[in-house]
Amino acid sequence: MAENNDMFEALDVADRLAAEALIVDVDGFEGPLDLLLTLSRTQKVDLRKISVLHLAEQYLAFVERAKALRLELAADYLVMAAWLAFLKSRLLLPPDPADEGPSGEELAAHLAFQLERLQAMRDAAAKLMARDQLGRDFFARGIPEDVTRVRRVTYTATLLDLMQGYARTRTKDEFRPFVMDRDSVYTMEEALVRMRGLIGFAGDWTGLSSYLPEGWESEPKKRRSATAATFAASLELAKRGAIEIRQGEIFAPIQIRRKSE
Amino acid sequence: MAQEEEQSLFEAPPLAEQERMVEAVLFASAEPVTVADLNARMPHGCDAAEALVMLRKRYEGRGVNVVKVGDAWAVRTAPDLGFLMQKETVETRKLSRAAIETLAIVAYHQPVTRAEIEEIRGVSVSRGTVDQLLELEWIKFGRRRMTPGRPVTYVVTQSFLDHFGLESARDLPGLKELRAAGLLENRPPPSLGGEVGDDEQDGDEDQVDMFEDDA
Amino acid sequence: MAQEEEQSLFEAPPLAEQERMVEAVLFASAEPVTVADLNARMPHGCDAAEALVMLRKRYEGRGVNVVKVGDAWAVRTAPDLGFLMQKETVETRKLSRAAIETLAIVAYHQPVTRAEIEEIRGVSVSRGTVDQLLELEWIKFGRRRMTPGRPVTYVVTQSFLDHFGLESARDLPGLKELRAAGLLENRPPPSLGGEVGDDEQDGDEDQVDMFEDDA
Repeated sequence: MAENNDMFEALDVADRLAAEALIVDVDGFEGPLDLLLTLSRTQKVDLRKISVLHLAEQYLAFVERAKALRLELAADYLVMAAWLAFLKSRLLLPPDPADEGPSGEELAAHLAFQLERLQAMRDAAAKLMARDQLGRDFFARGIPEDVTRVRRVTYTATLLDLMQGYARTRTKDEFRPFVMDRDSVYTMEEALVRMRGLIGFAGDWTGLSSYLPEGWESEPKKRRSATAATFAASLELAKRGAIEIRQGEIFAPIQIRRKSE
Repeated sequence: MAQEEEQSLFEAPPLAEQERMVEAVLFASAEPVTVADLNARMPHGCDAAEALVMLRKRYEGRGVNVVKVGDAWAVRTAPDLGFLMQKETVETRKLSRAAIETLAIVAYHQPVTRAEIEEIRGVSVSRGTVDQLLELEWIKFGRRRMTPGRPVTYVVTQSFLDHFGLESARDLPGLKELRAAGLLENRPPPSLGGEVGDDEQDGDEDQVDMFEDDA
Repeated sequence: MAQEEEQSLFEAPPLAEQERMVEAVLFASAEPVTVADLNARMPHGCDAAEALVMLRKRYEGRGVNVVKVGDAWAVRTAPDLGFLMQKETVETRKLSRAAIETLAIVAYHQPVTRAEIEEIRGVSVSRGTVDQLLELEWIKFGRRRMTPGRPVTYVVTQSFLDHFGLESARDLPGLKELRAAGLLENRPPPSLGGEVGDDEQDGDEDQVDMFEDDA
C-alpha cells in the first residue's frame, strides 16, 4: 500500500489526473492489455525496457481503487489482476528450483513483448490510416466505361443425341445401353446341366430334340436357341466320353445315347 | 470577399500544374465538367480554358481523348479502340433433352404439327423449346396442314442437315438401325399403334411368332 | 491450332499502339485490371506488360498516374490533387478503433486466424468487426490453417491495396522494421502447464546453471 502511495506521489499533477481518469473511464479500455499499455506510458520508457514489476503494481493499484470506488470490473480485468499478482510474487521471490514452469522473468518478458507488439500494431494502423486513400485523396475514373460483355451461347447436339432422343420418345423409356435380351436364349451351360441329369436314363438312341427343356420346343426363337445349346452340350458330353452321337443321313434327326462302360 | 482578396495575393499555379488539375478533375468526375465548374474548383487565378486546350492537345492520338460533351468536357476512349471495351464470350451448352426430342421428332416425322409432336412425346411441348430450335435455325415452318384449324407444321432446315452431317433427312438412321445399334429396346411400347416405316417390320416379325404360337 | 497459326500470320500492333490500348482499357475501368486480362482483351501477339512500363512512365508527374495494385494496374488521380475532388469524395463509414487495429493486424500478420488477432489485441474480436472488414472487401478468407480445428485465416485483398495505394502487401509502412524487431512473430505465451517449448527453455537455463557450477 505504501508503495502505491509513493507511486502516486511520484506522478505529477497531470499524470495523477490521467490516472484518475483511467479509473472513471474503465469502459474506454479494450481489455486488460489495452489498460496495461496505457499504464505503461506513465513509465515514459521504451517498451522493451519497461519495468513489468512496476506495471503489475500499477495495474493492481488500479484494480484496488476501482474496487474502492465500487466500479464493476469485467472478469477479464480480475483474471489479469490475479495473474499479475502471481507474476509479481514470482518476480520478487528467489526462484524455487523445484518449481516447474516458466520463470517470472520469462513471463514478464512475454508480457512486455505482447505490449510492444500491440503498440506496434497500433502505430502501424495509424500509419496505414494516414496514407492517401482511394476516394479521399486519390480517385478512380468517375465515368468508368465498363466492358460490355457480349455473351454468345451456342448449343450443340450430336447425331447420337438426336437418335437417342428419338429412341427415348419411341420407347417412352429411358435409353439404356445395349444388352443382349436373354429372354429367349438358352445357354450351353444350362443345357449341360440339364443333360447331365437326363443322360443316365438314355440307354437307347433318342432324338436330341427330346432333350429340349419344357416350354422351349414350340416358339421358333426359343426352339432355335435351345436346339443349338443342347447340340453343343451333347458335343461336349461326347468329347468327355459320356455319350455317343449319330446321325443317319444329312438333315436326319440327331440321336444320342449313354456310352456303355 | 476577404478570402478572395487574400487568395489573389498568391500567384496562380503554373499552367502545367493547371493542366494536371484539369486532367485529374476530368478523370475523376462522374459527369462531364464545364469550364466554369473547373474554374470554380481550381485555385484562384487559374484559367481552365487555357489548360483544357493544352490537355486536349496532349491527348490527341492517345488511347483516350478529351472531348466536348455539350458545353462540358470529359475523357473518353478513343473511338477506334471501342472494340477493346467489348468482351465476347462464347459459351457452348448442350441442348436440353426436351429440345433434342422435339428436334428428333421433327426430323423423323416432318412435316409435323405441334399437336403431333406432343402426341409422340407424350408431354406438351413448351413454346420456349420450339422457339429455341427456330432460333438455332434447325427447324422452320413448313406448310400448313389442310386439316381443321390449318395447323402450322415444322420441318428441319439445311442448317440442321449441315450440323448433323446429313445429306437429307432421309439419311437419318431408321428405327431398325437404332435397334441394331442398341439404342432402342426390342419391344415397342404397347401404346404405339402401327406407324409407318421400316421400324414396323421387326414388330411384325414378333407378331408373326405370336400368331404361330396361337395357331 | 490452325486458328493460332492463322493469327500469328498477322503482325502484333506496334508497341505505341499497344500502349494506346492499355491506356484506353485502364482509363475505362474503375477497378484495377490484371496483365492477363489486358492481354486477353488486346489483339493476339500484344505484350501488355511492356506497354504498361511505357505508359507508367508517360504518366509520371501528371494529374493522373498509372499505379500497380497487386498483380493488376489502374489509373488513379495524383494524391496531391485530392483537394480538387471534394465533390467526388465518398464519405466512408468511420471505422472503429477495433476495426482499424484488426485490419492492421490482418495486413501485417497475414494469413492470420481470429485466435491470433485476439491474442495480439488481448480482447475477443467481435463478429461485427470482421464482418465490416469483409463487407468493405478489405479482408477475405485465406486458406485454412493446418492445425487442429483447421481454423480459417484472413488475408487482405486487392481492394485493400487499391484503397491504401499499395503495390503489394510487402509495401506496408514499417513492415521491414517490425519484422526485424520480431514483432510479427507469433510467439506463444510461456504456459504454466510446462509445454514443450517452455520446458526446453527451462532446460537450457538449468544447463547454464550446471555449467556455472562446473566452472
